[in-house]
Amino acid sequence: MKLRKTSDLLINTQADASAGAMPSVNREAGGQALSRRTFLKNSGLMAGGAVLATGFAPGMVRKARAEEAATSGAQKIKTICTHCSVGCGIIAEVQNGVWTGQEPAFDHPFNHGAHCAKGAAVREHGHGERRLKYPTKLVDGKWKRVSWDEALNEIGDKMLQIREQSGPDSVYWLGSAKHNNEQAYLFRKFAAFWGTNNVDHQARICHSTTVAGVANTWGYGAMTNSYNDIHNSKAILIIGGNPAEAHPVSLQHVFKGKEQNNAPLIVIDPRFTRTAAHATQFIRLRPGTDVPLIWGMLWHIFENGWEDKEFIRQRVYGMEDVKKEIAKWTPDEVERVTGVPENQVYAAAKTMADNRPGTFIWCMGGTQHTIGNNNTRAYCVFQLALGNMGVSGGGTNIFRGHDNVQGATDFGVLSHTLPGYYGLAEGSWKHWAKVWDVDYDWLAGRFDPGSYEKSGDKDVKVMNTKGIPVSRWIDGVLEDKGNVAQKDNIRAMVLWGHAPNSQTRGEEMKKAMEKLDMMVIIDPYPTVSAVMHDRTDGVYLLPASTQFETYGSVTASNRSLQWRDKVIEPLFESVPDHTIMYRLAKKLGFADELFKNIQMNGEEPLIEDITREFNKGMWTIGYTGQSPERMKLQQQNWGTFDYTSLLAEGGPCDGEFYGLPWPCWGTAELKHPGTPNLYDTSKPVAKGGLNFRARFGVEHNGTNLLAEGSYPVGNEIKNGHPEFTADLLKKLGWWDDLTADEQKLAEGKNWKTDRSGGIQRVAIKHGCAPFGNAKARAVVWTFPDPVPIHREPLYTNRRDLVEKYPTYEDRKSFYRLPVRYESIQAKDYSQEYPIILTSGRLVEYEGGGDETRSNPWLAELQQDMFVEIHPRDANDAGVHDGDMVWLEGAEGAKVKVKAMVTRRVAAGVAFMPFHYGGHFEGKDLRSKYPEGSDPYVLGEACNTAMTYGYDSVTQMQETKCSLCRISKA
Amino acid sequence: MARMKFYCDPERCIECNGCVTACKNENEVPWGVNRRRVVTIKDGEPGERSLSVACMHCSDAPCATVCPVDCFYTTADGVVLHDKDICIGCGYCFYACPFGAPQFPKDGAFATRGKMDKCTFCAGGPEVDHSAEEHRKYGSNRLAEGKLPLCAEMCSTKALLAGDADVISDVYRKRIINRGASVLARGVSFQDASFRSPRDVSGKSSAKE
Amino acid sequence: MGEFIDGPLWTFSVSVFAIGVIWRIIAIVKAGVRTDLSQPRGSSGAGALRAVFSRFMPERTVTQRGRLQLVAGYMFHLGLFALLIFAKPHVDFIAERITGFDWPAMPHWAFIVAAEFAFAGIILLWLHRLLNPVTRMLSDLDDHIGTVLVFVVMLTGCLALAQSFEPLRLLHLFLAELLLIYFPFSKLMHAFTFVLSRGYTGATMGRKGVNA
Amino acid sequence: MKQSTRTTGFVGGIAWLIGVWLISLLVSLPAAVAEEPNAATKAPSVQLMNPAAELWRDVRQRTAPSSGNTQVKGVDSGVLINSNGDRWRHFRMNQLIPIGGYVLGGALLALLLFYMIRGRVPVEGGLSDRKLLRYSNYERTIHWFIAGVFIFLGLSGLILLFGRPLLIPLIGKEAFSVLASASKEGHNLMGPVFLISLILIFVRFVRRNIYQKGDLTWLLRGGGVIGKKHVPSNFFNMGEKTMFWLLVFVGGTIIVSGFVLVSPSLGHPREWMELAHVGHAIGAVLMITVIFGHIYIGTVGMEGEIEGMKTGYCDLNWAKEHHDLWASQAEKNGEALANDEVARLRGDFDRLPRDVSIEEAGK
Repeated sequence: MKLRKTSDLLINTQADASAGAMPSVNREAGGQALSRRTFLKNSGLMAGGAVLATGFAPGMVRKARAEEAATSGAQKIKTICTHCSVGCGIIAEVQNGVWTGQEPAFDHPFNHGAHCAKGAAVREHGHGERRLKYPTKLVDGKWKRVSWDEALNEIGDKMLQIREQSGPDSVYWLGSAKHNNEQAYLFRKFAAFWGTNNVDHQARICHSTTVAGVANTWGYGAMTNSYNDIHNSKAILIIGGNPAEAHPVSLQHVFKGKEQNNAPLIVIDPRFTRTAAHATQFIRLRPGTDVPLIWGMLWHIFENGWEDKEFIRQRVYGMEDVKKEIAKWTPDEVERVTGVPENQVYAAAKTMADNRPGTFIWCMGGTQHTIGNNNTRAYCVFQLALGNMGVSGGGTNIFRGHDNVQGATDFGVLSHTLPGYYGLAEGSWKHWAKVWDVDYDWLAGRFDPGSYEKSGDKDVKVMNTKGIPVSRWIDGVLEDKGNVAQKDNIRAMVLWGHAPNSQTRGEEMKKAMEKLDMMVIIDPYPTVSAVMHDRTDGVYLLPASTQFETYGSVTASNRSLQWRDKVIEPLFESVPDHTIMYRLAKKLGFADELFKNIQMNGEEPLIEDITREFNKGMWTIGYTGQSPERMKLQQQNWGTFDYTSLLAEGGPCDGEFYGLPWPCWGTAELKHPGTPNLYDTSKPVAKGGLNFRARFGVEHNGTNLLAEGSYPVGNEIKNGHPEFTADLLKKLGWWDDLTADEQKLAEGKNWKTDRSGGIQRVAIKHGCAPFGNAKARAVVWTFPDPVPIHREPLYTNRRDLVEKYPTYEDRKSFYRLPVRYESIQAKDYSQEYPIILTSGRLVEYEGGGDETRSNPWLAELQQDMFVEIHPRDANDAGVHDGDMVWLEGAEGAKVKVKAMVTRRVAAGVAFMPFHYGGHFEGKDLRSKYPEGSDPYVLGEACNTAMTYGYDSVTQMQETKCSLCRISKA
Repeated sequence: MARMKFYCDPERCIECNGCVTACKNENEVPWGVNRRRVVTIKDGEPGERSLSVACMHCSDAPCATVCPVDCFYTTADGVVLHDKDICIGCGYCFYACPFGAPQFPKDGAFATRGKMDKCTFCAGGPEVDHSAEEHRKYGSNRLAEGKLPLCAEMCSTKALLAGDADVISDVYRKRIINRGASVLARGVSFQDASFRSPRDVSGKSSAKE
Repeated sequence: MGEFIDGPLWTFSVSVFAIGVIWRIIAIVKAGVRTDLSQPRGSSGAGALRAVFSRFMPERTVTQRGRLQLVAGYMFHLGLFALLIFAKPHVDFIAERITGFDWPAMPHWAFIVAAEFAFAGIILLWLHRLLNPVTRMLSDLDDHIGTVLVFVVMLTGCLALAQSFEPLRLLHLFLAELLLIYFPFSKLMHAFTFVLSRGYTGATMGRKGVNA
Repeated sequence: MKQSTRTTGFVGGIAWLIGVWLISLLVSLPAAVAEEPNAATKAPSVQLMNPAAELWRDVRQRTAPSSGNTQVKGVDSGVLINSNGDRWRHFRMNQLIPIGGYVLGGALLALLLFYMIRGRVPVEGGLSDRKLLRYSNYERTIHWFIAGVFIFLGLSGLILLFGRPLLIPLIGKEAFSVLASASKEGHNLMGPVFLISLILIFVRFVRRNIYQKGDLTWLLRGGGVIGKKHVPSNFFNMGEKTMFWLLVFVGGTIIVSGFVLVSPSLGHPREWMELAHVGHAIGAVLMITVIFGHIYIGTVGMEGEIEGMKTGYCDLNWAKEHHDLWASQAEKNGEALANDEVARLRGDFDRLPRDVSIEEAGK
């Protein structure tokens, strides 16, 4: 007899739930369709397996399809991973509303079905045991469930009251890189209609210095090529980045380049990262000394004349001035400052010079510094010197962080610009007022009538004044009124998808949270914002849906827009962000204006209409060609795009690049294929070619800024030219190429403001880039340091260098707030706090980690917050591997973490991951979470101990190099 | 007849643990049981390499030999499976297995060592293919759908190979040949140069190498 | 077979047990006590109560003579009741079949300890019963049947500990059911009747004002 | 008279030989594990392009468990390849099961032969009419206590060890796995009870089992095998004492190793468990063999031997033959009782004169 047993693999209810929904029936059908026997004969699959294993053959695609056909009737939904900016495709299997399976998307051009730990575990979000389940508010220290209406009413009333008393600028709108493009755009618009520029999101603290630095060097502040394009690289240099943990799937492309081109992989980092483990050369530099190291490499390059002279002549301005600076960085000085000996610097420089085109990759390690913008510009200069720009296989491949941080940045969820980097100038407001179809004066009337700053002697309108950046909101709350350049302090925070533990200065943040009148947290998870303070009321938690419970477009790091489908209906009482925006706007009384041209289904705005609306306005960076229809079509035809060039060969999307990477010029009708590699002159503009942008005028100090003899294929001007305006068209005699109605709209406008798109169309027709054709500038005369120079961090243990490389002077008011530099550097902390503290990522978690730490499959893999210490420091502190230690930051904040003694870090450096939260200075806050929504894993937030320090251009926070001391707990 | 095998390419594996969570995802493995794990050797030192390990589905499986109740069997495709209705959770397979594949969920009311659980190469168990029973006990059965184990299919860098042994070895051989070329092309790497001289980050010591 | 043991037989045995026990107790109570006409020197109720509990404490002479029985006796009884009432599977079973609510079960280690004690206890007592001439003589078939039943129930219980083999569980259940059926008609009733007997002697003593 | 002692000596001797051999096996194992240098920790000064080559050398050579770090928590989860597992498998499959089987079977066979040659050893002087009190009630209780537990553990253990080759062919996998599961659980639960019983036994009998000078000659005479001369011995003779100490020490080993095996939740490494299993198995086989001999002598092997444990009283002549130091002493003290008296004390009414009443017998 066959005995009935009760053996059971599943012991947790969550598993049971999904087991119940296991598609046994349908899979049975699949099973019959292809039994093990037939399967074994099917050598095709074997080949499939092999191809899958290699992952680099188009045959796989058909294979995968065949399999899908063979298997279950489970509904298959194509969506995009919500974790990092690689934008991996996901195929979700859904059975009567339950997310029951996840299949690899073998035909997706970015990941070929591959996933990291996070991507392979996204299905768990479809069950979300630890989600925030219903609106909750804090009533004398207890969490109380409330209805959506009650919550929104109370919140709205409070906001309006604050608006009465202190003006709109006292409510801070903190957006998110987790919103899809439509929601991000809507959020920025929302803030504008509320009447404030106090709106910002994580881009500020992740790549703002990149955007500023890079955009000011050659026009656009984004990754110039693509992950896939790394296949063509002959050399790969990664500095201040650990893609093996932060963007694991990107390593698939790096390895392809490395293996098939014998491309050397150089990793420059203070820490021997998992990426470095696979490098052919690893250079360990002292944190915060990127500029000296890059200059050191360039010193050798110029010394040996390895630079690309022709390229520099044609397309670079100001390299001479930079050379003067570089000349100061002799090998000895470089070693003195960075700690890297000459032979290593030389080897790296030679490798990059010998193997061109080489790509240059950087991440937070380069950006999150007080001189972040200097670092990023130095990187650009390096690539310019080698002529690696505008070529496939070269470029500056800046890996963004969150899945849609690129999109959110492009849509200006930032305190210093409107969507599309239009800035805050009056003209920009007028442009957008037209796009939004609202009266400019009404819009202006929404803002505080006063003025916070003067340019020259005349007052600047508030709506044209940069708002407070997210990195500084705590100061916006804590600084005394007198020092804050706005009517009143920040009194209410709306944290709409933001993890506070990703920000420095934990103790101050706690104070700030406690000083606020009201905190509104809109997120799928309670986040650390719900627990780290000791408030007893005035805190609202509103459950937002995840991106799997809504749909829309998302922009990957390589500027590709992908369409995400809705996998499941919102869980529990959660509501999609754009719906929440509508309901809140209604309460605040500007819903009609906000959604004027957007169709409403009940309370949910139609995503596609939002897309179409920004298509009408985003001319600067070419977000105008990506209509919902085009994106959806591409989503249905992932398989037709080439794995390396991203070009669709044949199929419905023939000739388009995957995701229509912006700039996708003109209107959707123009059918521009998108621009896979920026500034690539080897293609006509109409086919995705480009040149450097003429953004900084035509000449500076009498030197010509326009390109000389370099232009994209088919450019009829055959030389540099300024950006296109109506007048320029007339001068060139191309005005009549415009249609009559185009001319009506284009009159007096330029390529950025012509809502007909005519100017762009005509420019492209004549092979010209609408934004002109100029040189990149190695000298950014508008920045504090026109030529990137080294400045010691505020908290440095190299006092001997402070005098020669001092930081900036303090500033009275910058982004509405005073900023301290030298006054901090003046004091010597290095005796009390001898160890350099830096931070970074783990592969299992992401960002603040509330989502990933609530996912059991991931949480099980990283259960303790830790600090990496070099054996030498460990022994000095009498600490053994696995001990608990107190790590005290230079500003006195302490965190209690587990010690991991390893040579991964150099002696004198300690490293902590920043994903943990839920413990505060040794206190476990689990009990403070709302019932059943505490993440599986809690830990000290590394940023609690991180210190003051902000970039001189963007207010980027300094998280990569501070000081600390470590003692046994 | 095909012999299913796993192979992990240490030059590609970056310990992203994608295979681990993929397995959890596909087979609903509870907390504490890990059919697959990634082991990193020389962690944080030059030559650091990671390998993803699970049941290797040995041709002559030690677990099967030592099992006191003889609950193991090898399928036609060379996958080593076991019958949880027979297993008594004695743990002998765990002693014998070189790869530490067998796992023991804390099972039953006493949370004692329950019935053994291990990688099935996503081939389910003795029950009827795709029966709810099979899924409950052994997780999914992708092989019967003509799919390969999800861990390999989802490997972020295509380091983990799964499939017919012959095909797998071909794939890997191709890669090795290519890398051989790289070695000739480049010779020695400087990966551990930064480790060679005991220089702390103050960078004062200037030992030229 | 399994269905029968799990279903009808279970119901039957439980009812036999319940009815039997109640009937036995009623019978004893109905037998009544001889009316005592003498002048009460103390409260009989208090005496009864005192006796019921004070008798848990063994008398000195007993502690000296039968150390083995004493220790083993306590090990067995305490262990058995711990297992009966606080073993997780029992808690679940009772909650599911009878009460409908459950209560905190003891942790695994506690269960093991209890089981060890119970086993050591019952084996020692049984051997003592067999080997000691006096107890051997005093024991009748009923005693042996009772002991054996309890022992095999415990044994099969521990054999089924893996909780993954239905036949073992059924065997345990089946024997338990036999025990239940046998219970009311055997000396096992002492589990209930000790209260009455002690109460009776206690009452008479109490009435006589003897504090013992 | 000598025969008895000779048999015990004979069995004990065999047991010793096997013991020594098995124990040598046991010690060789950890040594083998210990001496290996951990190749995985050697970091080369210059990295060749394919460091994995070296990695594979580490792993393939199977010299030592090449251990690393992993995010997965669990016993030995950091160990990439555990080569001891293979060594353990070899021990269990190629040494323990076959050799163990031969040893146990052989022992039974040996006893059978011995019986056929010697037959039941009678009390030469014939049973006397007087008895000596040999074991108190308590002593007999704990003896049968440990005996019962030992037999249960032995059986369940043997089922797990030999069930696959011997029982599966007979009753099939399903049925056997039920039996095996039961054996496993029972074995685990009864183990500690064995500890209790062993302690009781030890405390009670240790004094009488301390070796004394008589024993040496007993040993030299091989328990009376050599020469016809009668070997004097006390309450316990050399053979019995040896068995006692075997029980204490080997039993102790079995208990300790058993504890390691039964508590995997404490998370000790596989090596421990493998070694523990080796010790447990060897100890068990050894002990069972010895007990075979013990049981043989007690039951069929020798007349009058079992009386002491059954009734508590042994025949005076038997005592004189086998334990005369003790017996003659006891006789001198006038502890010898008439059979009727004994019967009366034990309450065997059938062996009593009519007039003795139960009340008296109860005393």
